[in-house]
Amino acid sequence: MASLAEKRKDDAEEAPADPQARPEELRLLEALLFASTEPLDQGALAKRMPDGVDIKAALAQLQAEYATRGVNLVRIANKWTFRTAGDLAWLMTRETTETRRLSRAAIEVLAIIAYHQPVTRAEIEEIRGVITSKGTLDVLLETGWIRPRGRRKTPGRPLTFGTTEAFLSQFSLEALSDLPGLEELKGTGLLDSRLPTGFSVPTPSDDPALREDEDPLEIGDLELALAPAVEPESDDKS
Amino acid sequence: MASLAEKRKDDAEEAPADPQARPEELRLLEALLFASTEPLDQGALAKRMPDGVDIKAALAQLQAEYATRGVNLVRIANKWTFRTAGDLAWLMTRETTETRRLSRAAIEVLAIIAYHQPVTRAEIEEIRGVITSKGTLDVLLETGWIRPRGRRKTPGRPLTFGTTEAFLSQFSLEALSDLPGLEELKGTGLLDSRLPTGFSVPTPSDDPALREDEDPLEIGDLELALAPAVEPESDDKS
Amino acid sequence: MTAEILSFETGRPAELADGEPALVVDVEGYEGPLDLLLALARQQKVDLAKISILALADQYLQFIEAARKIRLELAADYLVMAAWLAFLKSRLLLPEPATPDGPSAEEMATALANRLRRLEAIREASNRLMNRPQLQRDIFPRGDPETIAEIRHPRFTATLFDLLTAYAAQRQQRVLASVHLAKRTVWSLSEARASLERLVGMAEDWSCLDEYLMSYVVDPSQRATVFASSFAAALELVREGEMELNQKAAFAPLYFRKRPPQPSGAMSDLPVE
Repeated sequence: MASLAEKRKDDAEEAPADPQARPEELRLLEALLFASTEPLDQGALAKRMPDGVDIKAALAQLQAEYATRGVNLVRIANKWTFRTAGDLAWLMTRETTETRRLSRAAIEVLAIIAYHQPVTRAEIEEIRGVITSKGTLDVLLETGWIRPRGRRKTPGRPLTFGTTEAFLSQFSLEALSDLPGLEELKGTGLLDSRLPTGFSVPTPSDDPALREDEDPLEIGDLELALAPAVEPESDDKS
Repeated sequence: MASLAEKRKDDAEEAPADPQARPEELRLLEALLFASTEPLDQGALAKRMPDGVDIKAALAQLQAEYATRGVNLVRIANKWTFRTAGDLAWLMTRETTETRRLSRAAIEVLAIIAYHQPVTRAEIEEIRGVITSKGTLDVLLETGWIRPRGRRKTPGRPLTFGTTEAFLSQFSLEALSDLPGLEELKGTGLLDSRLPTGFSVPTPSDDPALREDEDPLEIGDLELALAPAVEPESDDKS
Repeated sequence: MTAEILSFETGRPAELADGEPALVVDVEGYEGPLDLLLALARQQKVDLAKISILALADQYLQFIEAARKIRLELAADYLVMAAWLAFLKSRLLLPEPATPDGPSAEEMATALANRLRRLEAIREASNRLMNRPQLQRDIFPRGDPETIAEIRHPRFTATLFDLLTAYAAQRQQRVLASVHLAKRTVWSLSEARASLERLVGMAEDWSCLDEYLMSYVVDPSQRATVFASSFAAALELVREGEMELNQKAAFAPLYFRKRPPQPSGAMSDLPVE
């Protein structure tokens, strides 16, 4: 630590610029957002910042400053974080640690959950015309991109699924409304209730507030949804 | 990939500045250094960067650019990494207060120190009939309610302990003499009224003046007393 | 379950050819009858909205027939769809009944077309989703985040009551503890016996037991236990013939003496009872 502090002094000497030239709140925000492992919302930032700072304005300024850089300030689900610029993917590929390869089935199920949420397993199967294997849902639950969010108030009280903040983060979506092609899909009426198949969810929402036709999860539901597949061999996978 | 390009265009539109205004190599370096899980040396950076880039010059420029920011580009053992500015270290700490109950042992020792001060550890043990763990005294010292006040003029010159002003304020005592005496303790039923005749409760005093059998503390005594216990686990036992 | 792993030796749907192969594991086979229908529909290369369901049904039924000829095991889902399509086909070919109950054949065909469109739409959406810049694949968070150190300030709680209770309890406990220790010095039978044997060795003539006991016992609080143990031990010694006991009346002092050496023949007159 001592050597770091020394180092900093050296740096300061090397750098001719005056640290005071830049608004302190931008420095503070930068430091907080750089250091954090998790995206931070305005409230969390405000708590750490001196009183009287216009966080919103400072964030906007910071975002503009970094827009041209190799590192951008992005907003995900109303939380702020630094990410490498999207156009530099070619440079960063070597950083890639083995990314999860989802099966086609899993990708489809994920997309259906994203665009139709809250959605039950039966509804997913209705769209795909095929039974969803337990394994597919398990894999998706394991990614942390989907979550059981409630129970539909229909006979059998099936679990409803929705996406998480990690989903938004994974696909660089500021909000669910940024889902690609969502407007077109809505335009075709394919997400609309006019379909004879009886879909009643015109706009997907990951609002944690339950819909009118949803009941809250019960104790143990999470364990249920996340329970390993029936076959004991599959327990150790991944 | 097509959508990636789109994404970048979107970003560019959002940002008023022209991305070309800044040398591309600075963006690349930024992204690489930001995403790397460890500091990178010039060689590692050169391997990832396009040919013909003067890495050294680019790093110097980047370092100067970031010198005034909340995040600095620093060199540690010839490797480069981003670090939050040293003067913002205070920002990187979160102070939390947690309410902790004192263990029974700690309260007992505290009570004995309060009534019998100045008292040595051996005397405390004599009264309690059990060994006092170092952790118990450490916790009490941490509360700020007790302090080492001198050394007893006996072989081994053991530390004597007494209570502090913080102790009085914690227990809403105007003075230490407000601690109830034998008769009061009996009156409240805390002490059995049938105790043997020889039984007495001292009249406590926290007069900072040293007793005749006390020597003043020596330099280093405070550090000694406040040194962390060897076994942190032993704090809460008994 | 079986539907997902079912594999057909047929051409792959055209739409998949330019998909993201890296992310598609299950490119072989179809994911159920709707998937198969969609693939067949894509071969018609027309807008799904304008597709001929009749032609599609034919294609599907031919496909199923071909699969059956080569004795491919078909999941029930596929056969159900085949039956339904055969039914739909017959409805589409026959003139509509005057008063239809339930949906008309046209409505059923439209519903099927819509389902196919919806499946296709969600597939396109999922492709676009997967092509978005992904975290840890295209864009990256800070690789070496700095931890925010948490400085904990403990706030200790204790009340004066706690303090006084603790003090009183332990001071009292210590006093009671010494009583406790005294109580534990109960004479065991063997201890008492050993002491009595020592005493008896000195007492050639009748002696008052109490005197001996009291001269032995320092602490008055031990009197009862010493007395009880000694008495029991004395009885034992009498039984063994080591000692004699004598008491004039109930609650009168007990006298004892070492049993005088007996003539060998006089054993019988000893026990009074």
